[in-house]
Amino acid sequence: MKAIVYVTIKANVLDPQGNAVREALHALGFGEVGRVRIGKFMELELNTDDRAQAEARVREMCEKLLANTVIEDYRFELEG
Amino acid sequence: MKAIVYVTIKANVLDPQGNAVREALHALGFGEVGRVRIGKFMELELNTDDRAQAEARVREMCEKLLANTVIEDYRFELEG
Amino acid sequence: MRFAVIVFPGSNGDIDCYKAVEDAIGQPVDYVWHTATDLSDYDAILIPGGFSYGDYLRCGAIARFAPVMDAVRRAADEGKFVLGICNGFQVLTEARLLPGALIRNRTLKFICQLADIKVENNRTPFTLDYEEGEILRIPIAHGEGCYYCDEAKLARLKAENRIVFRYVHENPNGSIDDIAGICNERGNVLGLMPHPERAVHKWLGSDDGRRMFTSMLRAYEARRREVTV
Amino acid sequence: MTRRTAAAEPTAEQIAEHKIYRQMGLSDDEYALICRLLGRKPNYTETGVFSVMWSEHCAYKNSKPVLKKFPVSGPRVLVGPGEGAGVVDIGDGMGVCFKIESHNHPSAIEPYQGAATGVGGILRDIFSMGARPVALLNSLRFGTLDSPRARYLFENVVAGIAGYGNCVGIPTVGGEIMFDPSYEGNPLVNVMCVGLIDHRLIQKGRAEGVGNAVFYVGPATGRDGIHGATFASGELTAESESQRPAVQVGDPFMEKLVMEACLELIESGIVVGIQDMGAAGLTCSSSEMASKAGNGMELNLDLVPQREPDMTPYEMMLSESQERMLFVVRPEHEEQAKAIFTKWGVPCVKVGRVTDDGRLKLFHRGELAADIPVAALVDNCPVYRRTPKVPEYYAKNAGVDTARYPEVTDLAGALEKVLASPTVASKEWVYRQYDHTIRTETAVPPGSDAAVVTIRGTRKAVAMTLDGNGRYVYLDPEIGGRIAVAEAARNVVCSGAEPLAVTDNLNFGNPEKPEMFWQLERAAEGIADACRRLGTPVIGGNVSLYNESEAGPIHPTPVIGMVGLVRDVDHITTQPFKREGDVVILLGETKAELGGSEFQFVIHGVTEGRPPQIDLDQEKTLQDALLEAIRSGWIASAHDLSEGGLAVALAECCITGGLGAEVALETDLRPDIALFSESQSRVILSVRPEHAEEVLRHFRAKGVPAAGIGTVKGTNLAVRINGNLAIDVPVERLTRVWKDAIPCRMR
Ligand SMILES: Nc1ncnc2c1ncn2[C@@H]1O[C@H](COP(=O)(O)OP(=O)(O)O)[C@@H](O)[C@H]1O
Ligand SMILES: [Mg+2]
Repeated sequence: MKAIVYVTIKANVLDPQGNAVREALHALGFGEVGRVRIGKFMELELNTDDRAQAEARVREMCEKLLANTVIEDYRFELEG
Repeated sequence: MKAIVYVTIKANVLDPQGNAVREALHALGFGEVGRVRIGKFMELELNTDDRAQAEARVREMCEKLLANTVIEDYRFELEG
Repeated sequence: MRFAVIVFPGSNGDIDCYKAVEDAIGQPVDYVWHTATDLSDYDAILIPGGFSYGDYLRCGAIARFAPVMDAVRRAADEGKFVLGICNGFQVLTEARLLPGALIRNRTLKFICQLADIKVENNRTPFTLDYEEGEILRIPIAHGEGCYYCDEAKLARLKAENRIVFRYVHENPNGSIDDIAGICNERGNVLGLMPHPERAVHKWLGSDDGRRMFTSMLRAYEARRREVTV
Repeated sequence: MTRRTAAAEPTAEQIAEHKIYRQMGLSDDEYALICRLLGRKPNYTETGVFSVMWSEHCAYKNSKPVLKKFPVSGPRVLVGPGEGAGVVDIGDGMGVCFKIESHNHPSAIEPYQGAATGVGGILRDIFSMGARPVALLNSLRFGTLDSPRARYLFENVVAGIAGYGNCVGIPTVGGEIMFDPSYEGNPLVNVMCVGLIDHRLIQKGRAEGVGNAVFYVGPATGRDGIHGATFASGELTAESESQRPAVQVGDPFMEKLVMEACLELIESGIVVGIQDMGAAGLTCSSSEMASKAGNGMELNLDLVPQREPDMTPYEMMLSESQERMLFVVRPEHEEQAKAIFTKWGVPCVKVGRVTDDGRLKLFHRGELAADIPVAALVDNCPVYRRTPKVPEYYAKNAGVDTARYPEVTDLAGALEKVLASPTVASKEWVYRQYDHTIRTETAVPPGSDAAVVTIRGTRKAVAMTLDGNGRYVYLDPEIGGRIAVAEAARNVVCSGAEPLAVTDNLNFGNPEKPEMFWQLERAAEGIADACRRLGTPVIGGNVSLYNESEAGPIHPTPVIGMVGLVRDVDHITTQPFKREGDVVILLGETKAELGGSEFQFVIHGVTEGRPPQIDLDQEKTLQDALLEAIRSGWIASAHDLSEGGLAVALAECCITGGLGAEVALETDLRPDIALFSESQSRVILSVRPEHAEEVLRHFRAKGVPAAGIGTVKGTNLAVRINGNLAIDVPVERLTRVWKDAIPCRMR
């Protein structure tokens, strides 16, 4: 099975990267670009077939390591 | 409209970050985790309704700035 | 010989480059703002270290589009000396003035230390005053200095003797083939991760970087002699 | 929308009735006093503004009486406590400006950003004075590295400091780290910045000149860290986890631009007053600037750049968004000021003006959102004189005789154990992540006693260090306080500099508990004594109280930042042994003092007894004599003795010099005590053999105990005690033990 975890900075937290990219896109003439938010995604291969269990385990991984819930939100999908 | 751009490091380029995350997950007892790949994703708000045009523009943004095709692959989705 | 030190928002090695030109060879040097469009007054362009535009997204990715970069490209085409150090090297690869890319150090950590590097090619304008095979101690200070290029490019770099510096004793960042610095085909554009401008006095831990500046001056003077003869 | 958010706020009556002010950290008495000062009940915004201005962090309401003890003046002091940072004169119209700041609580919750924004904050303190930052240092405390939580905090705090400082381009040249279980639940992250300043450019954060324009500089204000100041003034509990948004994200790139633009503005000579927005953001900067000038200020909050829609006055005034500044210029200079910020791409907006009514008035969407006398905010916060009580543990420790521990006979083994203790082990794993070579002025990088940064165009240099051993302070706060200052000064002298002045960070527990207050008061007494005796006034500092977690309080940890002046770069001295054949000299006297030592902690697993004694007169004599010897050019290397005592100091001189030594000691002490005692006022020197007699004579003539104890020689560290070989280990082996200790634990 595969888990895809998306981690984004919380909506009300400053995202300096996103701001820098927006500015750069504007400077390059892509004026149509509004807000830009930058996040990470992680593809994890999992040696398990138990979907429910995988779900619980991945949630735990996110809480413990993959996201810092102080400033980040996460969501994930399971595939296969 | 919203564009979501996914940028991943090419398969043949060393990805130490993915390995580090796998090791850390193993150390925390998540032994079921196999390979880990890490990428970036970017959500761009676009002031446009023209899907075809947006598609072309986002491709151009990716080629020019958002991805470095020497080391990265990208793909994107349009929403809304 | 006139030097330009390019200043992007977020450059921070600019002052060190400026001081190194003064201290090592006493030649005139100016800071040139990223919005400048004309570098015709200058014989050598230094692209300093730092975190241009915060290095957000990728190192050097945003700086490569600064207005001054067109002028840098022209200078390179005209055969002027272009030296990119650390972030400057990253900018040059993003701008495709040099091949390959610089990615995160294998250790995923920023590394600041003296590195031993070997002079692989002493026939560039930047390395004339070094011996071939000589080992230099030059500081490194980077988080994303792992050089990468594909097999074909690497083969070409080797065949054309364009790997100018290699790490020896220890490869600090995981660079492919221990690469610390490379040049373009003509040899007038050099990019390297180590900081020669931070190694210009013994009391700084090493003065091995001085000769990069004396080399440039000597190459420039030799070239001028050729022109006038 | 406005109506909705405003309506969601409790009314003045509701605040009083439901005692909502308590949630903001105000006591009933304080609230009553506010009502009296205003002549009415404060509305929600006003209550918030008072709560942050009257927090410990901003008002020092518990620590003011204690801080009064410090000597703050001296012939070199140009700016003392009270401004963003202090400044001391170093001659030729130049000054050195420095300050320390803590970010303990944010770092406990989000270590990377907590530490990073700590660096950002202290940089702004320095450049808002008009000084160019030239160096950063940090002092860190964590639980022991066996704890995964401590490792996580350590890893990310270091990364955060590196991430921010490296990007701004200011070298991180030194610091100190200790690991002790008392910090497990509450790590300490203190950062210090040192800047150089032209006397003529020294800024005072004053809103002078009625009618002058008030400008806001930097990125837009978001809902970051609201109540950060009160948060930093409360104990860490499980509940603080739910206050999570109290942590801000830093943008070092923006900081670099703000710094360059502000320095350019200051150099242009048009600034009337400038101050950073640190704790309590816009509230603190506006009211302090107005108060210092005896003026008032009016702000139009609609003009404040906002990152999110519908921010309320309360949120804007309390936000701790980073990288922001406030400055005042005369109307005729507004355009010139704006142009400078435009050039650097930094937002800069006029948001208000200086008034003559002594009130802080905030306008929002056509309404007066707050109207408070500035003096009430800045001067009228009650000051508490807490009652001290001697803790029980203190009396109990008097009875502990540390000389009666079972004797350790495997001395080489003990040395290796102490060298491998993360507190003593090489910190290269840490400082390798810090850019310490940027700016090309770092003459002595991390790894010696004090760091030294040169001043271009002169023969001068500035030495700097951070020191503070919480174990000593825990065992005896007064002595521990003295030692912290004495050790810092000794480190500075060992590098060839004359100590100039001090900045201090008082990291303590909850002062409302009498035992904690006793620690604070006694330690301050000790610091004050030592500063007076060593001639190093306190020119600024910071207080961080309530450093407690569910596991209890931290060891009381005052951290002393000391800056010294190297008169001539030729005097710069470092710790490594330099050449074979040099004579090794030990200055000072070794007594049986294991209380609070690293040996006691590592080998016996306890921290008990009394800390080493210190005689400040003797210390001063030693430092003066040593500086004189260094300036005479006799000294090849100098290293002060601290954690791990003589054995560790010798090992460090060998390891960093890549040379061995043969040492012979004559002593009445038990060998393990002689080697690992942490007696104060001791230094190891190495000198050329032809200078040895002269050097010994010099010190003895000054009354400093001095003994030739050996020679730099070979590849082993070999120590004989009273003729018996006690230690004989290859330096290479010691090097490995010392260097690998932290990386191995962090793998
Ligand atoms: N957090 C840190 N950041 C940078 N350098 C550090 C840090 N901790 C320790 N160092 C450096 O390691 C060296 C040894 O530190 P320490 O053992 O505390 O020295 P001392 O006992 O002489 O004060 C010093 O040069 C110090 O600056
Ligand atoms: Mg020391």
